[in-house]
Parts: sequence; structure tokens; C-alpha cells
Amino acid sequence: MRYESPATTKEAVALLAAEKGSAHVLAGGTDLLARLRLDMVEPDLMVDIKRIPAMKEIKKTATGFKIGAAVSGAELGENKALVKAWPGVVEATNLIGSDQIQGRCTMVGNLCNASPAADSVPAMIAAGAKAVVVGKNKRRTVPVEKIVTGPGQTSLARDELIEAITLPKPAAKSADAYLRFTPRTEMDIAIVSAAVCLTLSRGVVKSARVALGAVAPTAVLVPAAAKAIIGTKLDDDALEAMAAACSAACNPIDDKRGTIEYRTRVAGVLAKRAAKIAFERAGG
Amino acid sequence: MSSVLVSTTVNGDPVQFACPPDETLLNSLRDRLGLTGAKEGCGTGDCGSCSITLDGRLVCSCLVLGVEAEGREITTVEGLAEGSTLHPLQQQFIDQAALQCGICTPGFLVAAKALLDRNPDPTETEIRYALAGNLCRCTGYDKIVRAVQAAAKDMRKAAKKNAKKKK
Amino acid sequence: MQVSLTGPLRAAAGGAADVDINARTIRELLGKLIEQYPGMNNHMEQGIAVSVDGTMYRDDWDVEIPDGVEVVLLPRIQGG
Amino acid sequence: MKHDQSYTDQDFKVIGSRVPRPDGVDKVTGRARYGADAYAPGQLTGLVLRSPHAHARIKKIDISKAEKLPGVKAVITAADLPDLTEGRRDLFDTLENCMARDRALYDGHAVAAVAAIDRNTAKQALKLIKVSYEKQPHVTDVDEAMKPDAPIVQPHIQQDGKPSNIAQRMEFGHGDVDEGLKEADVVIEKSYKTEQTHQGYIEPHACLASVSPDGTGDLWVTTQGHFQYRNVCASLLGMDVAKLKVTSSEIGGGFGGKTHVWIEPLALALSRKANRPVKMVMSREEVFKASGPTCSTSMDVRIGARKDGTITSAFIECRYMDGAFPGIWGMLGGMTAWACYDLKNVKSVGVDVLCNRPKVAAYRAPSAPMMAFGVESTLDLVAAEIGMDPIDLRLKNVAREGTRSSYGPTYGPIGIEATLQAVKNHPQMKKKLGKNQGRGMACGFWFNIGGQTCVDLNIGVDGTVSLTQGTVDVGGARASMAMIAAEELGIPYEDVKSNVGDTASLGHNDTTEGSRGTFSSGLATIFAARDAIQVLKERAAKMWDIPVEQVTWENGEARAVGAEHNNLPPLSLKEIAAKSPTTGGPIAGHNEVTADGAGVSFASHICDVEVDPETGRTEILRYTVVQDAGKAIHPDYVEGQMQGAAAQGIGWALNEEYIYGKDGLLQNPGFLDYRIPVCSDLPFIDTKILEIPNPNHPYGIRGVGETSIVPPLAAIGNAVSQAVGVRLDHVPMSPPRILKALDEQAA
Repeated sequence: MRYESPATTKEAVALLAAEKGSAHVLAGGTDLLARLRLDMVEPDLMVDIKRIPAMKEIKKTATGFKIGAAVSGAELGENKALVKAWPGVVEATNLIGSDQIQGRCTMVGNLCNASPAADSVPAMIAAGAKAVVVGKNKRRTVPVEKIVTGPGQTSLARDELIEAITLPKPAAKSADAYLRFTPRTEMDIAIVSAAVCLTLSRGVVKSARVALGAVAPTAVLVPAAAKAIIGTKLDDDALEAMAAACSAACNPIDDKRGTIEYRTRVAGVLAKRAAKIAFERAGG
Repeated sequence: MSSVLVSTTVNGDPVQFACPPDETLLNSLRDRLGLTGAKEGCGTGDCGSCSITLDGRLVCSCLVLGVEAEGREITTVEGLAEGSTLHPLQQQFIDQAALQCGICTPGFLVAAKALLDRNPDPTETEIRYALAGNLCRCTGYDKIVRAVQAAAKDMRKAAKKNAKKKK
Repeated sequence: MQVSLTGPLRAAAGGAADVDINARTIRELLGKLIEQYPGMNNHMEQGIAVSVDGTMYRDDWDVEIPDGVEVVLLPRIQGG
Repeated sequence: MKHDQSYTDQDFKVIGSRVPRPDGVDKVTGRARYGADAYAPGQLTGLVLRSPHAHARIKKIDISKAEKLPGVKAVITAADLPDLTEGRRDLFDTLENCMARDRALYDGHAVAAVAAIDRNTAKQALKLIKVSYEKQPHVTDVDEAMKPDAPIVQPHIQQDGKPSNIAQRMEFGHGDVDEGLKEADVVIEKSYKTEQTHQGYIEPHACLASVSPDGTGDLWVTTQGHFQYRNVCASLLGMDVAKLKVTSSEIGGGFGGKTHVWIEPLALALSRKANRPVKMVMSREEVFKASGPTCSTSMDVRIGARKDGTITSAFIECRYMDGAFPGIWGMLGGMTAWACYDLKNVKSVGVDVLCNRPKVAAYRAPSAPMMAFGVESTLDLVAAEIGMDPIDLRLKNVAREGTRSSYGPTYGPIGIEATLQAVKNHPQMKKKLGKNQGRGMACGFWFNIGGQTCVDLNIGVDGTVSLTQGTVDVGGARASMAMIAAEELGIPYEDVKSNVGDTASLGHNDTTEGSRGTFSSGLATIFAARDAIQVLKERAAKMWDIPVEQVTWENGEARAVGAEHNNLPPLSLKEIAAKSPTTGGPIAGHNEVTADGAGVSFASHICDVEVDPETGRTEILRYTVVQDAGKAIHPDYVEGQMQGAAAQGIGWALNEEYIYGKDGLLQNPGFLDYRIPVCSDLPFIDTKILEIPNPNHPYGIRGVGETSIVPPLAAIGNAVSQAVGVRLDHVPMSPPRILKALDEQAA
């Protein structure tokens, strides 16, 4: 294995493009190095992006935020403006692993690891986050939900990497929230998770996005769930309708972490609870 | 796989080592620098026994490559005591009987220090969540949490005294 | 004296819950038991414990067995 | 072995205090050396190739390519470990478990091992070993394994002349349970299951082996019993016991899992073949797949009782899944099941069943927690049925001094009633419970054991004492031994340094298991100290030039008895030690003992929980452990045992389990998905130590290490069942199982 730590995105992309064998981008390494230890991957090349200055920045832009691909969860949580604007996205990212993991893990790594149970992904999807994808010959900006195509699979080309995640400027009276279910209080992978982002107008939900994790091969956006609460004051009937829509959108598997039955049911429970938190945060 | 020469700072000392690029920092510390205080309990970041700080951030050294340490600053459990004076956390872990087998202790100490450095007066809940990345199978965590509480108190007292002195 | 057998040791004594044996020490007791019930030998090798009036002996076979005490033979246990 | 009990009431100077442990500084500074912390010049890295199948015939292993890889110094298979066990089946099972011979019996079973100059080379070599397997049908569930058409794990084990997975069936008890049922007003029958769990010690198995062509060897290893490891390894490898020196490293947790050998014979065999030191460290995945977890079980319980609470009939049958090799787990369960109670008609049946899972090892009070889950859950059902308080029901039937135990012997003084009374009066019982909250309590028993032990006590010329014990210190025993030596000699604790000796420096010591360490090494330490005192008295007599009969030992000093010696001021230990070179040389005390007379131990626990009815998640709100310690030498470490055992029980009760797929492969061999409790999962664990002296120990010591893992499964089961209003009968009571139980009740 070769290890490279380029200073620019351009160099990083060139290294990926030139590698004939298996190449991996190393950001926080909290998934990749665990898989290396378990002999699940045997990279020929590892490209460490943490020495690329642009990738270590959180920038407030005219349209919102731009978060570099190598920004750790801990750094995200320490950015007050971001926490205020996107509490759900930050809390989702901060739920990944322990404080030790937070010192290293990144949203982009969480995304590109392409686990259906990734904590930050449903929150990013609900928030309308986009990925800035850089390849050898082009840059493109892609909605986060278009990145993961299946467990362990992404839509990125061999020579592409994600340089940053952008989050829009939150609309007035809007907020997001994320909840996951794990048997322990910490250190677990989500059995099921839900993210809700909503905007209020005079106490009524004007717009909403609801996303679920660990209930399908990829995190899923559930428009029917959003529809169930749009136009409501989040009364019990609306919440039940949203929960039912969430459960209906589930296509989970039975595995060591949970059953189909359990995931389907609890997806709705979590979505309801997350919606209530988002509603309250938005000033409802 | 050819080795890479790495220059880094460990517990304040400049050190160099050569390691294959796929070697974890944990193994570099243990096998090349003789710092065996950090332990491998899982190799996958799930137990915290290998906790160190890297440029001041608490991390699992099993999830860092040795080559990544180039130019960084590392603190391990071996760097906690000042000369022959134990860190208040170390002293309280002994006084409060917060260890039995002791294999998790180095990781707990490094993680607890990282907590107290940023939050000198944590609640019990804050302590428990901050240490959730460190598994202990002997103690049920009871005496560990008490030791961290006691050390935090000691450190606050010492800080107050120092502040007074400066005035 | 009456010796109570427990668990698998009963099968070795043809299903008897108690056997009558006269012995002054544990060693003598175990010796006589094997003599009467050769099937016991297997259990002895796997390990055995003797309770004399509630006190458990696993290794000290020189212990004297006073008259009128309760003697119970048990399989040897193991712990964590 | 009755002792002078005047000691139990004496005013101790050191015993019972909370002194700092001698290994404390080393452990907080990272200096303490564990299994993986040893390095030898020229050392090689050893790795094991493991079966990817649950059950397979091994047709051929081709190691030729691996052997040719530059940097590879030795490759071994079963062919390098010939059968030297001379018909000893248990030893052969150990050999076959360490290295598969013609068949792989579980996912992770070792089939070959390599030693190479570094880890990457060793990894590459493993890939070059070609094993031809012929897959066989497998079985991993205990109930499935008992069915007549189940795949057979060990063909040599037979029932009624036919191969069977039922290795053993053992019965304990007295009276007639069927007759007892006739006297009962209520009869409750219920079946339960518990899943397989692992001890979960944080330190993986690790060793450094060095064998020379002259037949001598050194083994540095993390173990609970280095003498046992020596004996077993020497037998398996055909070495002389005295020529293999085993040194126990600091041990990073064992809980029973480090009582058996796993990689150690392989490391020795590799070293012998390579003529170089070989270090082997298991990965966490290997620990889960190929060390010795505890049994999964399935059981049926039936209790008959009168309306006044008297239990007239108590029956349990429990099937223990032993893994691929038979053990004594059903027997242990059968002996412990009803030990807390005074019962006229009682029967317990323990069945050992084989499956294609790793060979089960002891786990803290092995086998007791499962049957306690069945018994103590059913007792709560009985209490509810007759409208009696669960504690009162237990007190009504509680075992006392003079009770004939369900496993045979009549009890001497015991503490179960006292723990129940303490629970009844505990403030936690009066705390108000909110919505979705429940409270449960349960009792537990463990025998404790003694066994072979020896101790050396050497007094330096400055009067400080070096104590060498042979039982591995798993939880603070060096502190306790130093305290006992100081107490006996009458000197300060700080003047005693205790050490764990290697196998070359002491006679045989049984393994630290069965809560025997403090009891048996404590006994040997007392005797060794008294032995040394005799020498000290002789030396004082010489210094005074009086007969030794006229010398007594009090408070760390020799005193000359009699009016004629009034002019002789007492001689302190230090003064006598200083003169030792000219009064006969070094002063020492020794003791070799078979520590019999271990005292049984009981505990009662209280647990308050809150269950989220929408997700099925359980939070432990409050937890109290009451346990009889006999005599607590170092209360901190007694409390630590109680808290640690309770925490393991909590993990077992709520989330820990081995999950096997249909393919017979372990799905969760890591700390991510094998969920041991983390710090934020638990509250402070309250403890109350009771001291009902063991009459067979001078201080009254009983073992304390294991008992408190017995009640938690049932205490939590009772609490959760109260919180959700439905009886939980399957451990772990994971969120999906709780929601399912709620659904079934609603339907």
C-alpha cells in the first residue's frame, strides 16, 4: 500500500485517477481503518485529504455553509453558527461513535462509506444538503441523496471525490432534528433513524422533508411523510399519518441489529419524535 | 511494502520512526517507540483502550495510521504525569479504586483528561457520555465516574489556588 | 455411616441415593467406594468433593470423618 | 478445616481498610505489562488460519507455498501437534479445540498457524495456505441440536447406542416433586431461553512463547492460571513440566475466559519449529469466534406452592449449549438452581448439549445465572398468583443454617436470609416508581472453591516483606495479600510488597477461578506469616539467648515472657531482620496448602427500570447489590467485584448475545454489535457488604467474585416485566424482544 497526503484537491484527484489498483480516500478513517484491520479492504493507495486546507474549513457563504470533507464531527459541533442553523445535521454527525471517533470522523466519510445506517446522511438529506464532487475533468454539485446507490456503493467515478458538503441558509421559522434508535445509549450503529426538517408559517408546517435511515438499502427521502404534516400544526392525527407513511416507505432487512418488523414500526415512532423537536425548534 | 520515515512529537519529545504505510499509529507507538500504555482491545475504535490525543484531539490510535502522525503532536498515558507527580486523575484512579484489571485504565485516563481540559466541572451525565467510548468490563464504571468527579474537584481547587497566586 | 450421593455419582452406585460405608478418613471412604462401585473410578478421576457436616473438601483426603456426621459426595465444580 | 474463629471478631488493624493497591501506579502510568506488552529479541509474529465454515471435513491442507514465502519461519497444522493425550478425552478435546485435526467444528476453529518476521508477511502466508474443506450440515441452536435428526457434532458421544448431541444429563435434588405438587394450591409452569454471551474481557488473549531445541521453554501469557497453562501445554507438546516456565503477565480481565488454553500451545509449537520466540495476539474477532464464551440455554420451570407461600415442589430442567466439546455446565447449573431455598421436594436437571459453536468456558459463576433467571422469574409469578410480596415469598422459603441444600450438603452459617432482609429494608424499595417503570429483585448463589495454593514470604534485612503468591491477581488480590501479611506480622501495610510468582518460583497453584484467590491464597498467606513468626521468635530467642518457648509475638514485636526477662525490651521485626545474617541467615515463611472449606456466598439484588413502550428500550434507573462477603479484606475491591458482576449481568440481561446466521457463522464478532454496557448505560451501582463469617477461614473470608452475576438477569427480568405488564422469558431482553412481547400480549 502507498500512502499519499496531497496538499490540493487537484493533486488528490490526479492520484486517484492514476492509480490502477484499489484506491481509497482517507478522511477520518474511522470506517476505512477499521475495515483495514478486519482485512475487509486491501488498498493499493490511500489518499489522505486532511492536509488539503480547503477540506478542513467550515465556511459561511452567501447561500449557506460549505463544510470541507475532512472536517471532523468534533469540529462541526464546535461551530456555533452551524449548530444554530442546522442543529439536526450537527447532532446527527455528533452521534457517530464516541468522543474518540468524533475527533476524526467526517460527514463525507460517513456518506461515502455508504452504509444505510449512517447517522449524518438522513439529516443531510432532510436538510437539502449537496455534495461538491470533484473529478479529474469536472466539478459537479449533487444532492446528497444521489450519492449513495446501495450498501457500500456510491455514484462517484473512480477519479472523483467529494470536496465539501453545502448546506443552504435555513429559511426563517425552520429547523431540523435527527433521532436514531440504538439499544445502548452510545457506541451503536443506528437500528433505525429519522430526520425531519420543516419550515413553519404562523404555526403551520409550510414545507417539510423527512428522511429515514437503516430501513432500506440507502437512506430514503419520504415525500409522503412530509406531505402528511404539511399544512398541519403537527396534531396527533398528522403525526400518526406521518408515522404510517414512514413505516410504509420502509424496505428493511432482518439482520443482527434489528428485525424488519421492528425497524418498520420504530421508523414511524422516531419520525414523530423528531418532527416534534424540529417543530419546537422552529418556534412552533 | 516499503516503510515511511515519520517525524513526530510524542509527549513533548521529538521522535522518528519508520513504519509500513498501513501500520496503525497504535502499533507504531507500541512496537516502534516502546510506548505500550495504549492497548489494542478491538482494533476497530469500539473500546477506547488505545485512546491518545493527536494535536489535542482525543482519538483512537488504532484508527490512525502511523504515517499520519508526521508533524503532529501526540500525548499518550505515559505523558500524563509530571515527573514523579501523578496527574490528579491518575492519583484519584488509585485512591478511588477505579481500576481492577487496569487494561482500560490508560484509555480512560486520556479520555477523562480530554474531558476535564475542556469542561472542568462536568455533571455525572456529561462524564458518562464523554467516557462512553471507553469500555470497562471490571468495574461497572461506578468508581471510575467517582474518580473523575474527585479529580475534577482537585483540579478546580488547584486552578483556583494558582489563579490566586497569580493575583 | 451413611454417605449421600448426588448427581452423576448416584448412577455410578446403581442409582442409590445413599450408601453405607465405614471409613475414618476421606481417603479410606473414596477407596472403599471404588472397591464397591468400580464405576466411581471415572468420577474420581474427573474430580470429586466431599462435604463433611457442610464443610467442603476437594483436595485434603487426610481429613478424618467423625462419627455421626453428614457425609455427602459431590462432583467437583469449577468456577470462573 | 475448622479455624480459631476468635479472629473473625478481632480488631483488625489493616484488614477492612482501603489501602492503595501495589500495582496502582504501574497501571495508571501505562507501565504495567500485559499479555501483548512483552517483546523478545528476534521475535516472530504468529497468526492463525481459521475455519470459515461452521462444520466441515478437512480433506487436505497444503502449506508448501506458505512455507516458501520469504520471511516465513514456521507453518504448523495438526500434524505438528501429535496426539500425546494417552486416552485422556478432556485433554484431547483441548488439543483438538486448539487446532482442528480432520474436521472443523465451528466458525473460527483454528486449522493452521504461521510464524513470520512481521505481521504483513504472516498475513500473506495465511493466504497461501490451501485448505480443502467438505462442508457438513451444522447446528447452532440448543433445542435444534437435541432433535433426533440433528447434525451430529461429536460422533463418539452416544445416547442409547446412537450418536447424539446430548453429552450428559444430570439430576440433583431430594424429596418427590410429583408428590409435592399434590400439596400445592397453585402450580406455575414456564419456559425460558437465554442467549450465548461472552466474558468480554478487554484484553485479547496474548502470549510470547520461546522454546529451545534443548526442550526448555518460556511462556509469557495473560492467564488466570499459569500453573494450569504450564501443565496443559507441557502435556500437549510433550515437554517436561519443570522445563516450561510460565509467567503470568498482568491480566486484562478474564472472568473465566482465561482458565483454558487457546493460542498458547500453537505459539509454543511455532516457536519450537522456528527456534525463535513467537508472539501471538488474538484479534477481537478471534476472541469472539474462538475463545470460550458461556452457554446459551433453554429451560422449563415448575413451582408448586401453598397459598401461604410454602413451596411444595420445585422443578427445573435446563439445556446448556456447550459448543463443540462437552463440559460440566449442566451439572453446575443443576447444583446451583435452588440453592437459595429450603425445599422439601426439589429437582433440577442439567443437560449438556453440543452445537457447532466454540468450546464453552467458564464465565463468572458459570451456569448459575441462567437457571437463576428461570427460578427467580417463576418465583415472581408464584408471588403474583398467591398475592404475596416477592421478598416475603423468598423469605418464607429461605435456606438457613441447617437447611439441606438442593445440591446435597447441609448448610453451615449462610447469608441468604440476611441479604433478603437487607433488601427488604433498603431505601431503594421505598422509592416511588413512575409511568413505564418497574422494580424487580432476585437472589443468587455461588459455591466458591479452594484448592491447591502456596505462598512464599521473605523478610529483607531492613524488615520489609516480599510476598510471592501463585494465584494470578485479577482484581486487587496483591493488595489483599499484602494486607493479610501485614495484619499477621503486625507491621504496616506499606512494608509488604506482594508479587505474583512464575511457575519456576513456587509450587503448583490452582487457577484463579471459582472466587478462590483471596480465600485460598489468603489462607496460605496467614500460614506463611505464622511460619515466619515462628522463625522470628527463634531468632529473637537467639539474640536474647533465652529458650524460644519464652518468646511471644505481639504487634510486630518479639517479647520475652516472664519476670526474669523484664530487662529485655521487645525486639521489632526490623531489629530481628537486621541481625538475621548472623542469627541463621534469611528469614522466610512458606506455606503449601489445599485450601478446603470454601464458604458459599449469596447475594440479593434490586433493580429499577424504565421501559420505553414505543421502542422497547430499557433504562436502568437504580441498582443495588447486597452480598455476603464473609469478611471484606479490602472493601473497595469487594464492592468492585459486586459492581462489575452486576454490570456484566445487566449487559447479559439487556443486550449481549451471540448471533449466528443460518450459515452457522457468527454475525457479530466485535464490540460494535456485541453490545457490552457503556458508561452512559449505567447508573451508580449501590452496594451493601454483609459479613457472615465462613467458619472455615481464620478471618471468615468467603469468595466474592462471582455471586453477583447470578441475580441480575432475573432481577432485571422481574423489573422489566413489571414495567411493561408482560412476562419476559427470553434473555437478552433486547428492544425488539420487548416490543414483540408487548405485541403478543396485545393480540
